[in-house]
Amino acid sequence: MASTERGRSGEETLASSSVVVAAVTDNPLVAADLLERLGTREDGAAVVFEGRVRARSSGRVVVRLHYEAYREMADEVLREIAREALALQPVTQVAVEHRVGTLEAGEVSLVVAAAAPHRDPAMAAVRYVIEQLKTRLPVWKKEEYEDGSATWLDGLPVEQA
Amino acid sequence: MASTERGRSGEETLASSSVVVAAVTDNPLVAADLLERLGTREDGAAVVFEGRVRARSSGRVVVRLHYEAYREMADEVLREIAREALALQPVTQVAVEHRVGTLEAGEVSLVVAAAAPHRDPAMAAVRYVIEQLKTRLPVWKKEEYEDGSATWLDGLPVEQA
Amino acid sequence: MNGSEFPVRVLLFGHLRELMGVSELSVTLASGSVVGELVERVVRDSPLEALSSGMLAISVNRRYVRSDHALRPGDEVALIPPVAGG
Amino acid sequence: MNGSEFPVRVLLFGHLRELMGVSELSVTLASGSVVGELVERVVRDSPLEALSSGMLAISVNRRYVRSDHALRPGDEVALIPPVAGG
Repeated sequence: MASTERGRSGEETLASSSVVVAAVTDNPLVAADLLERLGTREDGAAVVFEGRVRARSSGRVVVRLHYEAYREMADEVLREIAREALALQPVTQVAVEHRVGTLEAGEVSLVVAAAAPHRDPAMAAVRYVIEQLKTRLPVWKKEEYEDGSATWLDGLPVEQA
Repeated sequence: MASTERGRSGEETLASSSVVVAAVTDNPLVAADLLERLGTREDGAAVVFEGRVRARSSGRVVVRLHYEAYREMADEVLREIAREALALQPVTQVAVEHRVGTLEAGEVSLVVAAAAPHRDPAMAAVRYVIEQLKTRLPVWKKEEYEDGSATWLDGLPVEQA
Repeated sequence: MNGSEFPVRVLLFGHLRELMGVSELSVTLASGSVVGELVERVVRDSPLEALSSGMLAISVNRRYVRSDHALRPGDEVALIPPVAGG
Repeated sequence: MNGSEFPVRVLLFGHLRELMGVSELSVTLASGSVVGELVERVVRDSPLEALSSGMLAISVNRRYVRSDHALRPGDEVALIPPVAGG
């Protein structure tokens, strides 16, 4: 986890862009905390995306989800994607956290955030991180339904390097 | 201000989409609070945008900003834009608040949020609200600089109905 | 109707408010007056005269209207300079 | 080099882990083996045989690689079924 400046209250500005956090975690995600930490005094825009467990999937009532990750690799892939977003967009900070373990419907599974001088790059960076992690983050999910049955969700085959 | 469900912890789901809040306010904006309130059990995505006062504008150091609004009309325009976003995108909730008064560099001037079953409509709704308010929200801002001088910022002429 | 007159409130904001030195005017109009005529009355011989008219939008009762919009007693009119929210 | 052998760890996740009943395998390879050969060894006569090979990605030491990637002693290999993060 890269260091971050408490830009909103501090006196200093970031000399360069940084990945605030990029990791898989067992702990509940709190986007609000991330939003508070995010941004420098040069940033006019901060965007946060929360992915949440839907109570319904393909018409069935979802009780909970189990997220499984290849953790060490997932951390590396998230860092890589976050660095790519910083390289592709004029943003100062990017953050991404993916929850693993058992989540109830309504809980937050993913938080992606970016801060930038202007809004379009901030939104584009968030979108980039989400789209990329869906194609290559080694994470899988199993839905558990009201009737006690469960199924691994179809995912996207990763295209080989 | 329309009523909202505390969807993440509650048992009920929203029967229809709603504007959670759409208003101009003198109070500091806290996007985190909005994020907590936003979303129903059917929503897989929540997006929040924060606009913040940049410490630098056209190369000058900004000490603070004064936002002035035609308040009664601004409230109505925000509600109208929020309702348009709900009509144009499959989102369940939209929220928008614009701060007025005196803001220091780093403070939040604008919060726009949306919750939806899927992420693209949520992001599109947030983008729509921002883009629209920049073209027709009756709000003006005066920048105050390090050297004590101040200037009303050039805005966008509103296209007549 | 000709000959009867009525007052309307005209609100000023931001740069316009500072140029005029007031945040509100009361203007007496002839019956049947439209927005374009009101704006001309307010702007003529005022500090606003130098402004490009294409830059000014007008609202009546908190809705944007065109210059041919007919005004009625009790209308709340506002001169809306280019907006800068966000 | 021919004739020497070495073991590699093969990690299994999600659906694959449940099908195989284990989360990790150790496979002994001939020197010079590539990823494609390892996958064939693991999949043949296993519950994974019915899976379409186009669905499986492979990582070596936490990076995605192609099937002609040469394996070395100590490599950490993982069979990556279609991913479903977010």
